[in-house]
Amino acid sequence: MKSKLNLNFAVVDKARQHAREIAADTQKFIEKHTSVTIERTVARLLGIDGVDAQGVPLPNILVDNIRSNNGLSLGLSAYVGNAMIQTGKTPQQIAEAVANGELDITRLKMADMFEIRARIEEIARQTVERIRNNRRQREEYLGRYGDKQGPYLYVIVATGNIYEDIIQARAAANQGADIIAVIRTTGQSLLDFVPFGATTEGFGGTFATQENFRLMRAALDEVSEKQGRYIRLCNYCSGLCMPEIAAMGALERLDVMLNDALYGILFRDINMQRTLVDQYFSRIINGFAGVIINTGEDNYLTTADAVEEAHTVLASQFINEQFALISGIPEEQMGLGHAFEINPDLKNGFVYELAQAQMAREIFPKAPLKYMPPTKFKTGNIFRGHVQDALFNMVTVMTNQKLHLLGMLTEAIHTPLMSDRALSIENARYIFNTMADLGDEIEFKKDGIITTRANQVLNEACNMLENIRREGLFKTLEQGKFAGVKRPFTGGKGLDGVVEKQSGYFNPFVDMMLKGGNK
Amino acid sequence: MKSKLNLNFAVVDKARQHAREIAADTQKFIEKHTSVTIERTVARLLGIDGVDAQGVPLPNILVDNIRSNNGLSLGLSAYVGNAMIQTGKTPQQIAEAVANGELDITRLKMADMFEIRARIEEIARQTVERIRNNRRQREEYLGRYGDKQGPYLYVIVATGNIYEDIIQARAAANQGADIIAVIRTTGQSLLDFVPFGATTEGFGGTFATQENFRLMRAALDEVSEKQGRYIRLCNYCSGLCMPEIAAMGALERLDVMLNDALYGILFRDINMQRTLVDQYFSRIINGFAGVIINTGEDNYLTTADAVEEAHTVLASQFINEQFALISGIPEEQMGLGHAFEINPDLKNGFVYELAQAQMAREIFPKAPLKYMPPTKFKTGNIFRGHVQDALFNMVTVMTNQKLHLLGMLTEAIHTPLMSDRALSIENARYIFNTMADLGDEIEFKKDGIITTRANQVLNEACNMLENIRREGLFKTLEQGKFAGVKRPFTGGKGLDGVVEKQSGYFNPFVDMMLKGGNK
Amino acid sequence: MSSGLYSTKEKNFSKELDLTRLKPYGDTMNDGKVQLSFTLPVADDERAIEAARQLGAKMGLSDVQVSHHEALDKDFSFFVVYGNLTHTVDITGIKVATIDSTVMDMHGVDEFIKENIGRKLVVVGASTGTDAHTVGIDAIMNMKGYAGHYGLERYQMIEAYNLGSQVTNEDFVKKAVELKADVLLVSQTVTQKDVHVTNMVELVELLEAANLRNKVILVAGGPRITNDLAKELGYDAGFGPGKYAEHVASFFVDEFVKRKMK
Amino acid sequence: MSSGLYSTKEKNFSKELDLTRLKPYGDTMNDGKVQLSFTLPVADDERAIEAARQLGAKMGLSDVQVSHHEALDKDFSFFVVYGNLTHTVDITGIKVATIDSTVMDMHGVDEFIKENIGRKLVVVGASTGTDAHTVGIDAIMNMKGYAGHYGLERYQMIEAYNLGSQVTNEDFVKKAVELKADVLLVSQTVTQKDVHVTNMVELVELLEAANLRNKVILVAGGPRITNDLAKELGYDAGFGPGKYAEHVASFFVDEFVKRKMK
Ligand code: B12
Ligand code: B12
Ligand SMILES: Cc1ncc(COP(=O)(O)O)c(C=O)c1O
Ligand SMILES: Cc1ncc(COP(=O)(O)O)c(C=O)c1O
Repeated sequence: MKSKLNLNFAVVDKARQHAREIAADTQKFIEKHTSVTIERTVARLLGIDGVDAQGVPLPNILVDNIRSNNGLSLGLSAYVGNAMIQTGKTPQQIAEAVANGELDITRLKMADMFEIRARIEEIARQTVERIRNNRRQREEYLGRYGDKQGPYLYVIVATGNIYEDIIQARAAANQGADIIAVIRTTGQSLLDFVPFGATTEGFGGTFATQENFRLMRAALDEVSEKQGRYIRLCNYCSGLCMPEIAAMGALERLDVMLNDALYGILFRDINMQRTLVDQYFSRIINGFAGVIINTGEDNYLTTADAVEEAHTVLASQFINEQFALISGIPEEQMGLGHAFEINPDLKNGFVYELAQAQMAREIFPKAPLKYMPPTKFKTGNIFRGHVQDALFNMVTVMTNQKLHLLGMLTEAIHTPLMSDRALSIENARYIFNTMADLGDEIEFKKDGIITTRANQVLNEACNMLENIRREGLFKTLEQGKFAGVKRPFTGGKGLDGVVEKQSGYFNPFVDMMLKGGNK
Repeated sequence: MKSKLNLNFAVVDKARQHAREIAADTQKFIEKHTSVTIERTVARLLGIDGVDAQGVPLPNILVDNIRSNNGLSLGLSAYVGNAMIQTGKTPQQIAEAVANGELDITRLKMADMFEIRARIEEIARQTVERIRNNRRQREEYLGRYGDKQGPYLYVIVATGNIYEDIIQARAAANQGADIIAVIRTTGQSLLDFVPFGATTEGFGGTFATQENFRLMRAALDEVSEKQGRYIRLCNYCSGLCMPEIAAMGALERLDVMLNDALYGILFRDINMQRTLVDQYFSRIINGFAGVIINTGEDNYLTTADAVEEAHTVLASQFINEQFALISGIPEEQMGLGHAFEINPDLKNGFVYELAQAQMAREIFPKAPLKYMPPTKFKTGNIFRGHVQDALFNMVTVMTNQKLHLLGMLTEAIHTPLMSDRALSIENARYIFNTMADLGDEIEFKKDGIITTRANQVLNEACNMLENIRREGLFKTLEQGKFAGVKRPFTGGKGLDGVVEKQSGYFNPFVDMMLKGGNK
Repeated sequence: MSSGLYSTKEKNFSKELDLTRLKPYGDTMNDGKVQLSFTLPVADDERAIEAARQLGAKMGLSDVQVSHHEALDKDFSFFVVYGNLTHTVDITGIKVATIDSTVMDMHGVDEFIKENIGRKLVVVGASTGTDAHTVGIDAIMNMKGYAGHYGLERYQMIEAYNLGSQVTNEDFVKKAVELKADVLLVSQTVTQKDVHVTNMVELVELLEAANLRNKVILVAGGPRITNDLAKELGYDAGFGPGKYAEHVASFFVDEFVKRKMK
Repeated sequence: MSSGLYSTKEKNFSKELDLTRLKPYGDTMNDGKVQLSFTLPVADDERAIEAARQLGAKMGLSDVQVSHHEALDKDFSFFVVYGNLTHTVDITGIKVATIDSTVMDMHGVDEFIKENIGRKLVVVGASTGTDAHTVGIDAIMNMKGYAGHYGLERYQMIEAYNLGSQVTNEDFVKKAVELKADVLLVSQTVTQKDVHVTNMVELVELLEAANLRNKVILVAGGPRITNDLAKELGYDAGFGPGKYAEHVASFFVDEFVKRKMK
């Protein structure tokens, strides 16, 4: 695709190079560490699930047991593998035993490490195979029905009740939605455990639990088959349980997952060390499972100004791209985020958004960009809100965004009602059809507002990345360069869950998935 | 302005030439005739106004008196001028005398024609001067406040009650409307008289009376002065009283008037001979008064298909342009009509409308084009309707239409409520501002859908005009080439009001206005 | 839920649908969610907002939320309001007076006429009074019809006369007599200030005066015409949006036979 | 009005505005015009349309017109309805409990504190519970403020501590004690399933338990917070959209003096 903006691709390459170095530098730190949720993820992938009498998830019990005996730096695999050898129990039975206090796996004599690895890898391979099959099944569906050309209509359901969510999701799918995202209850990203079972009480969203994933997946598969069109399922793995939820998503064949450490740091005040360490393993899982990740740059513009801070979005996208590559995520699975958060009173606001969106499209040509709708400047005036969304829909059809998250006319009022969603789907379908080829039809004037704006934002982003490369990512976050939010290196939630690995630490899934991905 | 569509201007010239011949040919017929409303107009311009005990307008009484004695072919001026000489009365007194049966002006002995003319022209000059002053006052206002750049926001009020209309008009003006059109009650265009006084009972509109004009003009002048911005007033003179209402508009300083014989023929079943004869004098008056006329091509697409019949709109615009020129209307006063009446379900519908609007803009560069909103494809779904209007607003800002008639989200439901109008004004202002320079920024792809479509419509229009030139305008109307409506030469309403002029006929205003215009 | 504690709130499952107490649905069964918008002829201030809230409450809304308020002019303010409706409706009790003739297609109608009437029916239609809207009546009568539904002119066994628009009731009756109409079709589009009601009633009076009313089948239609309204005004039936030639034809041939007309 | 006759209908001028019987306004005083939209959890058919009409009637609308109906799913249908409201409201009777301190600007507040309190006031604010929305509390507290209104951090005579978001009520109270807060500012944005109510009440209970409630001025704010709601939940005041630092500051300095706090 030839550039409509005649962007300076030399600058693009330079920016990308900066980002590569930033990620590589941070990666050194990441690889030295593990965390409670990473180890709980390993437990889950080894087949450990369920809760005890007090409703505490077994993965937590097991990890707490190891941790309280300072064993976590060796990794859960070592202890579980060893316990299997010593007790002949399955991982699940081991976890249950620990739960009723019958067993303390850190007190068992240690078998030969080579043997332990063998035992663990044997089970690990089964899980990896199960995930590969989920991936195959998705490909099989897409093969049978074909995949949608043009933007995916992405809507959220947020009733707090999974059964109500299913009713809403089914209606949305029947109206033409392509992706259903079940957003999470407000508190969840700060929980250092994953709730269990079907849930019906959330606020502004529904708990992400494996059972809820399963229920929704089944409902959507049913609709998909009725309609002969694969409906994708999305959930969120940012927060204190990034890899655990990524694993649940992989096991229940989710297709899209929001996954961004930077988002957690900036908008949930999660400790930066913790969540960057977690992000690495979570992305390895997403990548292997064929899940499209969504990053959260769009959120920056809900607190920062869309015109002045536009370059921070692009800079962050470059960084997220590199972190994704390191985790084995191909460009085709990178739903890098940006948003139409422009002040409706700004002269030529639409023109700037158009420039911005076309720029992102040209800089990340293969990425299924996630484009977020107007939210911050929505008001209680639902009629104007519906027009704001129409403009947003226009930009997508004119610039070929891919994950098109539908705006709601009631954005400033409540989480979407069934009718709100239906009206936005209708809005988007109308615009996409009546303007189908508009993008192809038009060219941008040389040295006009659009081309100038795009190149300016690119240059600012490149400069910002250069600074970050010099200062390091952690420092940058401490200085509040993104979203105008400052976060201390040791502040925020979850730092106590980070553990330095000792020699001998192993996690069987990292290699298997990094190697086995994208085959 | 260089053509964005690279239109073939050779074809444009050819089409214009055909239209010129069509108009000239019809004009021969027109100049041989006068009509009851033309003569009543002369009466009004000579200062005759008011109604008798039964509420019959004096101009009608006078004209009926002359006509019943077969005197109309000589023109009312001759008889009134003569009566002034014989009775020493003023025209008003003469009319009153005729009304109480004291006088029959056709029975008076005839004075010398030269003297009669002199008497009449003396009064005529006073009226002409009054109209010129209205024109000067408009220019004075515009000089003081400056005129608006870009599209005029044009809204209608239609409560049926002039006092309620004023409340609505004031609110609209305060919200940013530039032109207020008071639409007429459904029946009026078929009345062969003009109602008198302030009225409060209309259906789907309010009666056009001189008093209603005066009341609304005063209200708008008040707002104009408060806001330091000249608010234009619009009304309708199509129908059986074209020149009379044009005269009222001239006397009360209306700024815009709908004026189109073809509209009357096709959509009101008014006889074609009658209304084309009337149109000539009405346009002379509009032209002299500095009134922008609006033509009714937009209506064609409410009964005919916007894609297949697009060229009929253009063909009709060419014809209206020529009729306007003959009547001394400069291009700057030609509000040629077209409309965004595209099926929302049509793929690339917006793209076609964009092509069409840009084409009209380039073919009539100086004309303040009247662009009508979606109406036919509006439904009870007010939310979608609001988006349809947003798209319409975009076309205007992208192609610089001038008289931008705002669409209403409730178009399919009721005549506009105050809030409906406010929402559309907000919609338009939002789009115009957020896309202010979008039109400048984009160019159209060579040989794309847009450029191809524009040239195709132009060619079809040119061919149609060639046929009309061959067959004559009257025949074409009989064949139902416009809006799919067939009208017989002698059918429809008002033919009995047409009279062939005899030698000696005179109407002092034609020359005075044709000469005195645009100075 | 504050961070750290290992539990989720106790579950209470979504309420059941009850057709005898049907309520609007927002995102949870029986939440009663409704959206309102309206203008109040007072200045946009705190009192106006409270007045808007109180009106919502009077309409039976709980948790009335004034989401948006905006001045339309010095003394007019516009509101967008959300609330939860407390009223319910028993939908099981609703019988809609849908016209009880089964709908036949063009061919079916022609056959029916041949078999049960044995002669062509004369149908005269118009958009009457000052109404200039013809698209509706044309949709029903013209050869080409509308939205893929042929018009009556195409029916073999129907002699259709479309008089067009702006036909005064007087002229309409005159024509009806002249053409010996079996069926009269009236289209009304403009309804502002109930002009259509006045006009439709006037026609019935004229027909009765000329005692023709029971000699013809009188049918009305238009965007705001319901069967109930038409009957109330003394017509045999009324047809609104989404109704085409076959609907009205099926009705009047059936009615013709029922009434034992000749 | 049929062509030819020389008259216009008799006049009746527009109705008078009556503030004791205020009604919505469409295009004529007292026409009562209201727009509604809602979903019914039943299939989109004639009966559903009638049910929608009846609900409109129950809400007090006359001439209920179902302008639009559309299926959202097999068993859900959406409606747009217009009607004329018969209910009225007496706006002359409405007293809004607007916070009765006159609003001073930043400078005025500082002066007021110097003169009447003579020491800096300690103000601690947060977006509490699981709420992660900070823009609101930042608008009130941060140096730069919002929409051109400086935040409390810029006030000379105020010592402002913004704890950010997701602050549990426990931590919030702990901090308040530690910092010897005179004023507590609570921001709540997420209101779904009334989570804000539960959360706001919990804080009051904790403060009472620690018997601090009457030692501090407790103020809430957020997009859905009204002064009435806040008071109902045991707060001293509540501030919603369009309220800025000077509003809340004017309130609490005034309240501080009124309450004779030291
Ligand atoms: C097209 C149109 C026009 C065209 C009409 C061209 C023509 N030759 O018909 C023009 C531009 C001339 C026009 C003019 C005016 N119009 Co007009 N117009 C419309 C418009 C955009 C579409 C109407 C239409 O064609 N619908 C399509 C047809 C197929 O639908 P339908 O009529 O409902 O018919 C269907 C059914 O109802 C049924 N049906 C209809 N008739 C009958 C009869 C029988 C016997 C049966 C069985 C069935 C049946 O069958 C049809 C197929 O299902 C509407 C707005 C809208 N989107 O609805 C405004 C609208 C109807 N017009 C309106 C008005 C006020 C006017 C004017 C009076 C405005 C003015 N003052 O200038 C003028 C004057 C008209 C007059 N004197 O009556 C208003 C009416 C408001 C009201 N409820 O009172 C509307 C709603 C616009 C508005 N919001 O203001 N109009
Ligand atoms: C920005 C935003 C976000 C940002 C927040 C970034 C940040 N650091 O704050 C991000 C993207 C992170 C976000 C996340 C979510 N959000 Co959010 N978000 C919004 C949005 C778009 C704007 C809110 C805003 O900033 N308003 C601007 C400020 C200045 O206005 P304000 O808060 O009303 O404050 C003013 C007054 O109220 C007052 N005020 C406010 N607080 C106080 C306190 C005191 C003491 C005083 C005196 C005055 C006062 O002063 C301010 C100036 O006048 C709204 C939609 C909208 N357009 O309103 C949704 C919205 C608030 N979010 C919503 C939801 C559900 C969420 C999520 C829970 C969704 C999810 N599950 O992922 C998450 C999680 C958040 C959480 N855990 O709480 C819903 C809430 C629905 C409801 N009523 O319950 C909304 C309405 C969107 C929607 N329709 O779904 N969100
Ligand atoms: C990357 C990312 N993760 C997660 C979320 C959802 O927030 P929470 O983590 O509170 O569920 C968002 C918000 O839109 C996001 O952009
Ligand atoms: C040119 C023209 N004249 C007049 C009218 C108004 O109709 P009526 O003549 O019935 O007032 C229109 C309708 O929009 C029009 O386009």
